[in-house]
Amino acid sequence: MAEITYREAVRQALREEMLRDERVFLLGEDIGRYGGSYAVTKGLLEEFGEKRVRDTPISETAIIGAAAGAAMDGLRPVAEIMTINFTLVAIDQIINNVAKIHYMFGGQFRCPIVIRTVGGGRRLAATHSQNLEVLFAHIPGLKVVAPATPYDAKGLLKASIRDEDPVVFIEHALLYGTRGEVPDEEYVVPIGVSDIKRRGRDVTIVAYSRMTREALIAAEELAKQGIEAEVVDLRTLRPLDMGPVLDSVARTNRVVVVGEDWRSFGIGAEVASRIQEEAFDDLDAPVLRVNQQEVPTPYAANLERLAFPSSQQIVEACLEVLNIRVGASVAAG
Amino acid sequence: MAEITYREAVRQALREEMLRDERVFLLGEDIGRYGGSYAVTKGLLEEFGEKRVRDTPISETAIIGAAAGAAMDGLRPVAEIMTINFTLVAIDQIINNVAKIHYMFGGQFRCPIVIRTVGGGRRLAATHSQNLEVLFAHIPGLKVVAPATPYDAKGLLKASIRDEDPVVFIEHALLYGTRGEVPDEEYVVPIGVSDIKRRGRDVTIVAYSRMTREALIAAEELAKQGIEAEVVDLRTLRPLDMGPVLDSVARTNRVVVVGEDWRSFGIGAEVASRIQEEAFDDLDAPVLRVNQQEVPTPYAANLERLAFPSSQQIVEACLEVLNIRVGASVAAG
Amino acid sequence: MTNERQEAVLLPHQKEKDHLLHLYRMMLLIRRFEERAAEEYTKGKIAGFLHLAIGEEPANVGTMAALRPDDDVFSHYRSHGHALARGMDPRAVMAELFGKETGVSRGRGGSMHLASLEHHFWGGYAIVGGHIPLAAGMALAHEYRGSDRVVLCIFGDGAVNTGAFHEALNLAGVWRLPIVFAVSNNFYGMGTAIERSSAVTEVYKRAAAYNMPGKRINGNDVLEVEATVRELVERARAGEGPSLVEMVTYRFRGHSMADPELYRSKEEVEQWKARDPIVVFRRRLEEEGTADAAELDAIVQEVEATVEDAVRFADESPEPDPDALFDYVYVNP
Amino acid sequence: MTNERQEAVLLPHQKEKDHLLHLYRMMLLIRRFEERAAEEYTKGKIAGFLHLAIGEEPANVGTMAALRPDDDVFSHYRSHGHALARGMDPRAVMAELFGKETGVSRGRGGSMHLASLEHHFWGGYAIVGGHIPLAAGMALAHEYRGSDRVVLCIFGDGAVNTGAFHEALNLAGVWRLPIVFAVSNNFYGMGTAIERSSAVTEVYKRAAAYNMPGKRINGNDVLEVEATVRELVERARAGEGPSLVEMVTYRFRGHSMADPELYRSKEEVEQWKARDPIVVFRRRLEEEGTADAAELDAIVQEVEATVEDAVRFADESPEPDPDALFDYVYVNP
Ligand SMILES: Cc1ncc(C[n+]2csc(CCOP(=O)(O)OP(=O)(O)O)c2C)c(N)n1
Ligand SMILES: Cc1ncc(C[n+]2csc(CCOP(=O)(O)OP(=O)(O)O)c2C)c(N)n1
Ligand SMILES: [Mg+2]
Ligand SMILES: [Mg+2]
Repeated sequence: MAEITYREAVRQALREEMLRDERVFLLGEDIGRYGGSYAVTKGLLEEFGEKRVRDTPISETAIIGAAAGAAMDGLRPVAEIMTINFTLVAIDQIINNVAKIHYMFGGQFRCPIVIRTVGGGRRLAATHSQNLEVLFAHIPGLKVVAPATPYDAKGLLKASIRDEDPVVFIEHALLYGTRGEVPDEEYVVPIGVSDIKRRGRDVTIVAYSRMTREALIAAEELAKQGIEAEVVDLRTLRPLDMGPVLDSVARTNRVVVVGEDWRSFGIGAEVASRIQEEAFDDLDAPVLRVNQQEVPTPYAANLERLAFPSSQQIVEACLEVLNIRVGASVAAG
Repeated sequence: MAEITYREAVRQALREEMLRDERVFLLGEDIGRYGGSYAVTKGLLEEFGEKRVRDTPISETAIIGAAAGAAMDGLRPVAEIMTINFTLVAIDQIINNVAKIHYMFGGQFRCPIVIRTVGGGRRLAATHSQNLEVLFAHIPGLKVVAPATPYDAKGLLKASIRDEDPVVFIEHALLYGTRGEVPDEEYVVPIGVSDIKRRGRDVTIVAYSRMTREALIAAEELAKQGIEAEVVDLRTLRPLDMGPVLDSVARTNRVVVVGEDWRSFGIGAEVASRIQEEAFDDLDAPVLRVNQQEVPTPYAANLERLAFPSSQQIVEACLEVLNIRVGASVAAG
Repeated sequence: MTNERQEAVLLPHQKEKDHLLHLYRMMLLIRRFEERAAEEYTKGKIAGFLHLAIGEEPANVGTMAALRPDDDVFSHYRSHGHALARGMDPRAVMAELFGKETGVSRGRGGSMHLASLEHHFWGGYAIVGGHIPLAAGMALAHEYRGSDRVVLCIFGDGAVNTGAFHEALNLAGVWRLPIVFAVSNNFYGMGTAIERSSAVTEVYKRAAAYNMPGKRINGNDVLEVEATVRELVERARAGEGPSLVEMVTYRFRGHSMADPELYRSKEEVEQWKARDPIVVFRRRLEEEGTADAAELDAIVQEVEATVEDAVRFADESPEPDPDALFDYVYVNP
Repeated sequence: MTNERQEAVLLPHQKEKDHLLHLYRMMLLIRRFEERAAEEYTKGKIAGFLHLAIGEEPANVGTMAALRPDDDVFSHYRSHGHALARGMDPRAVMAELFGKETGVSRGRGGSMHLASLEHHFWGGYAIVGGHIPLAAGMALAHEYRGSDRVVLCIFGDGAVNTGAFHEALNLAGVWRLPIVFAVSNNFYGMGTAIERSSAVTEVYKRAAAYNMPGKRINGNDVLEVEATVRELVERARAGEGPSLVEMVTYRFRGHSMADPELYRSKEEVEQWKARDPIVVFRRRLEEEGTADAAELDAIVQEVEATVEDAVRFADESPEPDPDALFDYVYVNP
């Protein structure tokens, strides 16, 4: 076990898979000479050379299309789209080609690419701070992964690179510097398995990516008030593994779903809907959601703080589903 | 009152607004010489000339961007994107420019464009049959409209063209030939107001666009079994008007949400979440959803039939929320 | 870099009878196949979009004749001719149009999505320009592996105005990829004449912007097409990089079965039909004494029988198994 | 159509002292403003991305000097210089960088989103290439109204490889719109050298693909920039259509404040710094006897005071009102 950053975990996964499989190569903007805009690919050009670490023009449509075409012929491209905001100029390739190539031709071809991209961000204003994961989670044919910890990031990226289906792998700008334990030996984390990050009997908090961390912070806050929150990390958004969520709800009967995306038509909407569909009788209160306010992200520090969800808001939502007026506290039970 | 087709209703709205306001013009692929791929704009080139009915290259990004730039300077462009599938090559313009231009610059500019596009389709296979409305409904800064009847199509399009905010106006390929009453005198239908299309006391069916018609057919079916379904047509997806839905649920206590889009992370997820959040105690059963199966649309006739939602599936879902085994029937009350 | 209009010289084997008759047979097969497909469409056996290339057979056949079996083809939605000329079984191609399990894409794709792994025919694609980046990506795979396979990417004059075209050609240009871009310039994108959609109406001139040779040839002369494409393909195989060839041709039929053809005059169409490339080629074969009327008529009969057999096969073939609806969405669901 | 490298001839007013000193003052203002902004960034007063144009001041100032007040400017995220040269108040520009309500975009946009309706400065845009279609659209509005306003659209060498660039230039070319595309070619897009990203490294050559004149000029000679841009702007105003000008320049600082600059040598940077265009211009003014050292030093002092005042103003200005978080999302919520 070593404690490494989320950034390092992603780099290790890339490096190990490139060493394991000649067919794996990277392409994207400034992943080579520049060293990666978030320094994730730093050193890989030096180690693997220009053939396998390919700087591209500012042409996201060509990056995704080229990765997909190479994958159809058997390679294992890992395309980096610098931030999720820029996937929008390539989303036709992702939705109309990548997600459909296997189905549309009756299973003749495969498109096993990984699209690495980055959500979140701070003080970057409206076009550079988005969390657009739901745009991909809605699409049959895609798998969508959004890890919260270095352990999951490394294990899930290795699984994604080995997967026969296309995977949109969403990292988080504010998680790169966070640290966590990662085994020294080889491991993978399977796609499509949610994970309970904290046990608790009073309320269930469902989250993913950076919000899992906020949820854990909120849980510690609640613990001080004698409330034990269970934190379920979805890890994969498509396919969505509701099992651990439903088990948890069966025990806690109260749920808060947290996302850094906009609430309306966001990831949490599907999670909440599934819970009420599949655990209707378990619920003692409506499923509440905590999300970004529905504004294009403002640059001004004070407005941005108000726009993004906080652990405090998670705490308050938990107290609300528990019917506890903020301030008051309960003997858990 | 005259009975006209949905296609004619859209054309009338365009024509009347072009006559009313010199600043209104149309641009898009094959809307002029060709006569419109769905013949919606037929005759408008002849009446208004090439200045106001502009055929464009196959450049959706330029179409949306150009419309937005013209709108910033005070014009009222109505851009046609031939089908919603092709909005994907222009979605960066829609999400990163159109939706944010007013906010990002502190309210200095406005971007009052209407993006007319078309959902649905039959036997067109994976890339030409999509219902991608949720990709737009998720975005603050956009308004999203999806009318089901000629009356609503005309009234809402006129309101959209007059609106100071950008509107994504989603028509439906299979509705163009459908007929309905439209007043002879001038009228508009306000954006953001859901509409009860059928009264009923036993179960609420929430739908929009073509699914509203299927819901009404299902309601007639149910009536034969003594079940009175209320059909609420959302008409606008953003901003979402939950009022009529919640009122209805307060009376029926049972809801089915219908969409032609994929179920996971679709429009219905938000509607179901809002219902359980805001009418938790009114619900006697979980909110159920009826949607397209989660596959890229297959071309084969039999598979495609299985993939799309039908009035029969809506009937079954209603019986399920009413806890009625299919086949059996109830005396309503 | 040569950018002039240039006549190709006949290659030795292009003087051989067998080869010449093969080209004639293929052009006839495409013509007859599409005429019958149109009939079956009006009967309702084929649905959705059906795009005929009648009049463009020499460009279809000449391009395919220039390739090695292990070279790779990416085409657009108007690709019956490319599929047949590539050697795909007319039965399986017709069955795909019928949406049957025996179709080349198992009935999932239909007319716009013909593909065959065995023939390195990577698909018809229906998003204009969307396949061009895929083709560049496969060329990248060849360069990556040191393979001497070459990719041929086919699209129309309308596609050159898409962002995908630009990004893909720049990528091919800067990475010197082994690919030939073949444009069927039939002077219209749907109903929009090239001079109304393209700032530069001679498509080959676009090549200069990507530092690759561009050539304009008579796309209605199958021998010129074969010779020029072969020269460019072998050039790419020799490591000399990408190129673009503009094949001037004309579509006799409407854009699709739905086209009212308001945008062009009967005279214009008649003038081209008067120079029907198949008739011209047959006359040439007779005049040059390559074959006599009897031999050529025999081929006509043979083709007729082949097409009738294909229609019968398609009609009698089973639809896909309804239980297979979810097959091919994912390799590993 | 001229595509050669061509020297511009000085315009009469370019020999006048006032004008020459104005240009000097503006270049100094930009230099000093950005140096101070960098300091405030390291102090944490400015956050997110900060892109400096130090070294590129002549291109910033020359382009703006060529315009009429009612002409329109669209720029990218590296636009402090354009904003200041356009006459926007340094206080309000600095306040925007600080995220204050007194900022040009009310603190909502930050450094990447400077705008001023009054100055027809339609924004800084941060999606590379994304603003080019908007600029074409505003030019379309001018043509629509018969206005003689001209649009100037500024972007970098990296932006020419985006699909948006291609679609917008083709549209401008085919519709002969009154717009000038001005490319600041500083040889790098982030860390990617132009020869590694562009098939054609002389950007002006791309113009030929859109049937418009392309010119390459010394972007570090403010007089050459002003004269050439003015010529092209007046050409557009006279109805002679769009054009593209490539301004060769160099960025002294990193791409953004985060740039480790691994991709270029210290020597290369030093060589350019040795030819600092502001120093060169000052020497020229002195040598030609336009002004003496004392006069020029007075301008240095004046600029220094202006920038200090701007920083003080920005620092003392209030943040936006928290209650205004949702303002400007919609004109009519
Ligand atoms: C991105 C996109 N926009 C629009 C369409 C609708 N469409 C289908 S074919 C076509 C015309 C294409 O013309 P061209 O490239 O010249 O090929 P041709 O049909 O003439 O063979 C259009 C506009 C589409 N399929 N995809
Ligand atoms: C679509 C998109 N892709 C990537 C980025 C990240 N990015 C920001 S600036 C930049 C480089 C742009 O270079 P250039 O156009 O030459 O302008 P310069 O920064 O040199 O002034 C990149 C890649 C972006 N903002 N948008
Ligand atoms: Mg064409
Ligand atoms: Mg640059």
